[in-house]
Amino acid sequence: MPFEPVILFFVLGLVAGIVRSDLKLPGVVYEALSIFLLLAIGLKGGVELSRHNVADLALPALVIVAVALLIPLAAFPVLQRLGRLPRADAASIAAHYGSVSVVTFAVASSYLASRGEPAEGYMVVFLALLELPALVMGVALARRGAADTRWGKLFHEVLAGKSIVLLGGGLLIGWLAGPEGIQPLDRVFFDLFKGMLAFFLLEMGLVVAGRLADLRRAGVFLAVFAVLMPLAGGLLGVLTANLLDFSVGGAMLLATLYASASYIAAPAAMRIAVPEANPALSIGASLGITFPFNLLVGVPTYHWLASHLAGVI
Amino acid sequence: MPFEPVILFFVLGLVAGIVRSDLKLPGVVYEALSIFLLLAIGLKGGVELSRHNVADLALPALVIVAVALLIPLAAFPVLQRLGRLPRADAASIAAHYGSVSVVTFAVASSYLASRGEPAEGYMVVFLALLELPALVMGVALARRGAADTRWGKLFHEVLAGKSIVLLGGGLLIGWLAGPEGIQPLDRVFFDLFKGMLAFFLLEMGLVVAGRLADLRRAGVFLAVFAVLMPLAGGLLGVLTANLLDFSVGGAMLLATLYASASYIAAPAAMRIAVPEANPALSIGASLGITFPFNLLVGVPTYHWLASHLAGVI
Amino acid sequence: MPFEPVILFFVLGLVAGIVRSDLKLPGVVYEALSIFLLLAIGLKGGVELSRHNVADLALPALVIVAVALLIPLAAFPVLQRLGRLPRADAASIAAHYGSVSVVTFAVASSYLASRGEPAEGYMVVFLALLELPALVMGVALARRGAADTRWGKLFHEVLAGKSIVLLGGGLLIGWLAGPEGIQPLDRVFFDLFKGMLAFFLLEMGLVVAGRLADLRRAGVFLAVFAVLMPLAGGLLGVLTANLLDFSVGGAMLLATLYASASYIAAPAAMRIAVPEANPALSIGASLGITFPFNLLVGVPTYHWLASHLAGVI
Amino acid sequence: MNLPLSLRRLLTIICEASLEPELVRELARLGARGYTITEARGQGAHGLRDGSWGASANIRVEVLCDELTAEAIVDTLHAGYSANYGMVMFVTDVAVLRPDKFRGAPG
Amino acid sequence: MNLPLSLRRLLTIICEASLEPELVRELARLGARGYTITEARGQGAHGLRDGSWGASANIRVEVLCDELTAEAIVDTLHAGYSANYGMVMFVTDVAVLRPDKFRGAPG
Amino acid sequence: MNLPLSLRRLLTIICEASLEPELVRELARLGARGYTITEARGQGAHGLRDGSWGASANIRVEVLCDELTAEAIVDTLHAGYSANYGMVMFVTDVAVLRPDKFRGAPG
Ligand SMILES: Nc1ncnc2c1ncn2[C@@H]1O[C@H](COP(=O)(O)O)[C@@H](O)[C@H]1O
Ligand SMILES: Nc1ncnc2c1ncn2[C@@H]1O[C@H](COP(=O)(O)O)[C@@H](O)[C@H]1O
Ligand SMILES: Nc1ncnc2c1ncn2[C@@H]1O[C@H](COP(=O)(O)O)[C@@H](O)[C@H]1O
Ligand code: NA
Ligand code: NA
Ligand code: NA
Repeated sequence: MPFEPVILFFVLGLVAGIVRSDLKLPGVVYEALSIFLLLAIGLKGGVELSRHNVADLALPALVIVAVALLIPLAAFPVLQRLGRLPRADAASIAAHYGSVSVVTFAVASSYLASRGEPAEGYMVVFLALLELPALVMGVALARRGAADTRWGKLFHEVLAGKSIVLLGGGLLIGWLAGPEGIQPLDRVFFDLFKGMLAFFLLEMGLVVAGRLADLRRAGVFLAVFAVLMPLAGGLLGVLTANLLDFSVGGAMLLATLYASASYIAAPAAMRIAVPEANPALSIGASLGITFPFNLLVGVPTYHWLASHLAGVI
Repeated sequence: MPFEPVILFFVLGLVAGIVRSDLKLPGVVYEALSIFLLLAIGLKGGVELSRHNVADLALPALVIVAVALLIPLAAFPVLQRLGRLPRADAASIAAHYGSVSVVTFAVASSYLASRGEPAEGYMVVFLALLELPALVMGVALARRGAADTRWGKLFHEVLAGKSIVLLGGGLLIGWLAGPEGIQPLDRVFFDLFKGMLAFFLLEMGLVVAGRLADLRRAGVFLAVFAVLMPLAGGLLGVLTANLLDFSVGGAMLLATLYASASYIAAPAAMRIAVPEANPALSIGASLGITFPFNLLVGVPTYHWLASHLAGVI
Repeated sequence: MPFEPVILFFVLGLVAGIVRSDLKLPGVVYEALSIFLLLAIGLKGGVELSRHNVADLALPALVIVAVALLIPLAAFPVLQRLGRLPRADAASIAAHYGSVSVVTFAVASSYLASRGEPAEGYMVVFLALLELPALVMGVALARRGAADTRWGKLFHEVLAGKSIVLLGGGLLIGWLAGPEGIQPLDRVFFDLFKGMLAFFLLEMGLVVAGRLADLRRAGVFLAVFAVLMPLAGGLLGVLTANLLDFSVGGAMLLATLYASASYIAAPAAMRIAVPEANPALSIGASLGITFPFNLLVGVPTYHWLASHLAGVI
Repeated sequence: MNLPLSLRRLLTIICEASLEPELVRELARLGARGYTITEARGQGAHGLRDGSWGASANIRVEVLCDELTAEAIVDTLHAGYSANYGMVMFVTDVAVLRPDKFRGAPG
Repeated sequence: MNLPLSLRRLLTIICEASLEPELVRELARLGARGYTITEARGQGAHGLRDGSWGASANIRVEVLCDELTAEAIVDTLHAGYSANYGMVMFVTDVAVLRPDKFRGAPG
Repeated sequence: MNLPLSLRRLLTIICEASLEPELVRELARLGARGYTITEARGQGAHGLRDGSWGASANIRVEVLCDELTAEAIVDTLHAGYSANYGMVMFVTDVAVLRPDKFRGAPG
C-alpha cells in the first residue's frame, strides 16, 4: 500500500467539492479541528522534549532555521524574474513556501507511524521554529528599502497567532507536565489524533475544491513552481538532515517541513504585513497545488529520498 | 432491560424541548454529528465489505431495492385517496417513507450489539442503496404527466447530497483501506460511535420537540399512517430478509430500513424537486411520529418479528 | 507536582487572551463543550448513584443544602454594608457565590483522581442540588418586600436551564441504565472527559482574559471578597463534610462546591430575575477572580484543609 | 413585469442574547407577523460583548411591520428593557412586495 | 476629504437555506455583481424556523445593485419561489462610494 | 406613549474577517460609540468568499453614528483599505430613540 489511507479523506472532500455536493464542514469545525491538531502536535512534541536535554537541540535548530531561509531567498528571484510577478506577490509566495504546513507534517508523521519507521520525536520543535523566520524574510523582501513596514504588526500577528500560541503552548505544557502528567489526556490528544486528521483532510479537500478557480488565475508558471519548489525543498531537507545525523524518519520529516508551504500562519500574516499581495496567487499555489501534491506524491517521495540518500553527507 | 439506554438521550432532549429549556445544541453541532455518523457508518460497512465478495451482494441488493419500491407505491394511493392529500404531498410523504433513516439504523445496530446478536456487516451497503430510489419514485409520482420535472436537479441533489457522499465515500474508503488501514482511525470512528449517537439523539429530541406544532397541522390520519406504515414496512423487511436467508439480526436491520422514514436526504431532495409539497406534513410525520415510534417501539418489535418469523419463507 | 497539568490549559488561554492572540474558540465550541461536561458529570454521578440506596442520601443532602444557604446569607450583608453595593448587586453576587461552578468541581475531581485519593461518587448529586437554592435566596434578598418578583420565570430559568437539565438528565440516565448500560458510552463520556476539560479550560482562560476589564470596574473590595469568600466557603465545606463523616476526598469536593462561584447558571438566572444588577460585577468577581483562584490556589488548599481537619468534628 | 412595492418599516433590535425568549413573546403580543434573528457580537455602552460565551452574546433581530406596530414595539421595549439591558434599536423605511404580510395584528 | 456618495438599492432576501444554490445562480444571471449571506433563523407565515437543523435554517442575503437589477431580482424570485418557499424581500435606499461596483450587468 | 425618534446614519461595512482588529481600532479612533458584527460570506470583485475557512471569511460590521462620523469612517477606510482588501460600505438613514448614544466623540 503506497499511500496513507488518511489521504483518502482529502480525496473524498476534493471530489465532493468538485461535484458541488452540499456537504460542508462548517467554518467553526475547521477552526476547532485546527486548534485540536496544533495543540495535540505541540503536546506530543513537548512530551518528547521532556525526554531530551533541550540544550542539545540548540545547534541543530540553528542550522535548520538558517538553511530554511535559503528557501524564500531562492524562491523570490525565481518568482520575480522568471515568473514576472510583482515584488509583493513574489515575496508573499516565497514566504508561504519558506514557512511550513502543520497538516502536511502530521500526514508525514502518520505515514511513518503506519510503516513502523521511527523518527526523532522533537522534530515538532523545528516545526514550531520554522513557522516565523520565513515570514519575516518575506516581508523584508517585499519591503526592501520601504520605510513604512509594519514590523510590529507582523511580529504580533505571527507570535501571537494561533499556530505559534498552540504549538508553543502545547510544547511548553507537554514539557512541563511530562509523559505521566499528560497521560490522562492521551485519550483525547493522541488516540483521537488520526481520526481528527481524517476529518480535517476531508475539510481541506472541500476547501481546495473551492479554490480551484484561483488556480486558473495563478497560471502555468505558478503551477510548475508549486510542484518543483517542494521537490527542491525536500531534497534540501534530506541533505540538511544527513548533515545533522538524523534518522531516515527524521530526514523525511525535515524534508516535509522544507517542502511544505504554509496556509494557516502565512496567509494571515501576509494579509496584514503585505496587503498589496494578492492572496489568490499565494493560496492558490500553496493550498491548491503544493498541499495535495505533497500529500499524494511528495510524502512518499521524501521518504524514498531519505532512505536512498541516508549517509551521503 | 427492554430498551437501548442510548434512547434515553432522545427522551431527555424531547423533555428539555417540551419544558422549553434553554438547552440548545447549535445547528453546527447537528451538522458535525451527522457528518460523523454518516462517515462512520460508511467506513464500518466498507471494512465489512472488504471481507466479502462484492459480486455476491448484487442479487440481494437488487431484490432489496425492488421490494423497497413497493413502499412508496403502496403509500401514495393510501395518502392520496384515504388521506385526501394533494398529489404533491402524497408523493413527497411516500418518498420519505420509501427512503431510510440513518440514525434509526444506527440505533437498531446498537440494539443488536448490546444483545450480542450478530448481523450481516454489509447491511450498511443496502442502507446507502435504499436512499435514492424511493426519492426518484416519489418525484415520478408527483410529476406523473407533467413535463417540467427537474430530474437533473433531483439526481444531483441526492447523489451529490451529503448522505450519499459520506456513506458512499466511507464505504469506498473502508473498502480500499481494509481493516488494517482503518485501524488507526478506529478510536474516532468506532469507539466514539455510540457516544456520538447519544449526542445526536439528544439533539434529535430537541428538534422533534420543536416540530410538535407541525404534528397538529398533520392531523389524525397522518398520525395513524406514521405508526402503521413502519409496522407494515418492518414486516415486509422481515419477509424479504427471510427470502434472502439473512440472519435474525440482518432481518431486523432490513425491517428497520424499510420501516424507517428519511429526514435528512428526503426533505432536502423533495424541497428542490417537489417544492409545492408542504414540508411540515412530511417532516411532521416522519420525524415527529415515525422516528420516535421506531426508536421506542419499532426496533424491539422488528427484533421480535425477525426472531419469530425466522425461516417462515 | 503540586498542580494539575490540566490547569496549564487555563493559563495558556489566559496568556493568549492577554497578548491579544487571534486564537479564539468559537462560541459554538464553548456551548458544545459545556454540554459535554455537564452531561458527562451527570452520567458519572448517576452510575455511582445506581450503586447506592438513594434514600440514604436524603439526610446528608438536606444538611448540605441548608448549610450552603448560609453562604449567600452571610455574603449579602458583607457586600451591601462593607462593600456599599446596591441591594440588587449584593444579592446577585451573593447568589453567584452560593451556587456552584461545575468546572471547578471537575478540576477538583481530576486533582483527586491524579493523586489516587478516593471520594464518594455521589458528590455530583449535591452539585446538582446546590445549583438552585442559592439563586432563589439571592432573588429573595434582592426583592425583599417587593411585590413584582418574577418567581415563575426564575424557577423556569433555573430548573429548565441547561445545567440542571443536563446534570439532572445525566444523573437519571446513569441511574436508570446503570454501569453496564452506560459502558458502551464510556469511550466518549469518561475517557474523553479530561481532554475535553482541558479544551474547556483553554476557552475559559480566553474568556477570563476578555473580562479583565470588568475587574477594574469591580474594584478592590470585590477583589478581596472574591478571594476570601471561597476560603471561608471551603472551610465551611470541610467542617460540614466532617459532620457527615465524608472521606477526605469527599470533604475536599464539598469544600470546592461551597467555595466555587457559579458562572453558567447564575448569570443567566440573575439576568432574568434581577435585571437591575450589573453583570459585570458578579461575573468579574466570580469568573475573573474566584474561578482562577480556585483552580490555582483553592483546590490544593481545600485538599490540605480536608486532610488536616479530618475528624475534627 | 414590474411588481408594485409598498412602504413598510424595518425595525432592527440589537440586544443581549438572553433576552430572546421574552423579546419574541413581546413581538408576537404587539402584533408582529414575523421576525428574523442573526447571531451578533459588538461593543457599546455596556462594554465589549464578544460572543465568546453565552453571557456575552448578542442577537440582531429584524421585524418588518407597519408604522404603528414599530412604534408600539419600540415604546414597549424601551420602557421594559433599555434601563437594565444592553440594547439598541433603529427603524428604516423599506419597500416590500406583499405589504399585507407585514401588517400589525392578523386580519 | 469628503468622498461623494451615490444612491443604490440594497435588496435583502430572507429565505430557506435550501434555496441558496439556486438563488446564487439567479442573482448572477440577473446581473448582480456580488452578494453577502449571513445565517439566520426566524418566524413568519411558514411557522418557526429555528435553525436547529438543516431543514429549519434560513439565510439572509443582501444584494447591492441599481434599481433595475433590484426590480428584476424581486420580480423573478417572487414569480419563481414565493408561492412554495418561505421568503421575504425588502428594498432600501443606500448611499455607496463606488457606484460602478454595484451596477447591473458588467460593463 | 410615542417616543420621539431622531435621524442617524447606519454605516454597514462588509469586509475580510482578517481586518477586524484594525477596523475596530479605527472605529474607536474615529469616534464611533459602538459597533455590531455578524459573520458573513459572499461574493464580489475579489471572488467567492465562502467562509469555509479563516482566510475566506467575511464580517458585516454596523456602526450607528452621526453624519460626520460616518463620513470620517468611510473616508478613512476607503483610503486605507479598499485598494488591497475586499470591502464594501454603504450608508442608510435610520431613526433612533436615544440619539446621544450615537454621537461622534464622547461628550
Ligand atoms: N453605535 C453603535 N453602532 C452599532 N451597534 C451598536 C452601537 N452601540 C451599541 N451597539 C450594539 O448594541 C449592543 C448593546 O449596546 P449597549 O447597550 O450600548 O451596550 C452592543 O453590544 C452592540 O452590539
Ligand atoms: N415580519 C417579518 N419580519 C422579519 N422577518 C420576517 C417577517 N416575516 C417573515 N420573516 C422571515 O422570513 C422567513 C420566511 O418567512 P415566511 O415566508 O413568512 O415564513 C421567516 O422564517 C423569517 O425569518
Ligand atoms: N454587490 C454586492 N452586494 C452585496 N454584497 C457585496 C456586493 N459586492 C461585494 N459584496 C460583499 O463584499 C465582499 C467584498 O467585496 P469585493 O471587494 O467586491 O470582493 C464580498 O465578499 C461580499 O460579501
Ligand atoms: Na517550507
Ligand atoms: Na423506509
Ligand atoms: Na459556592
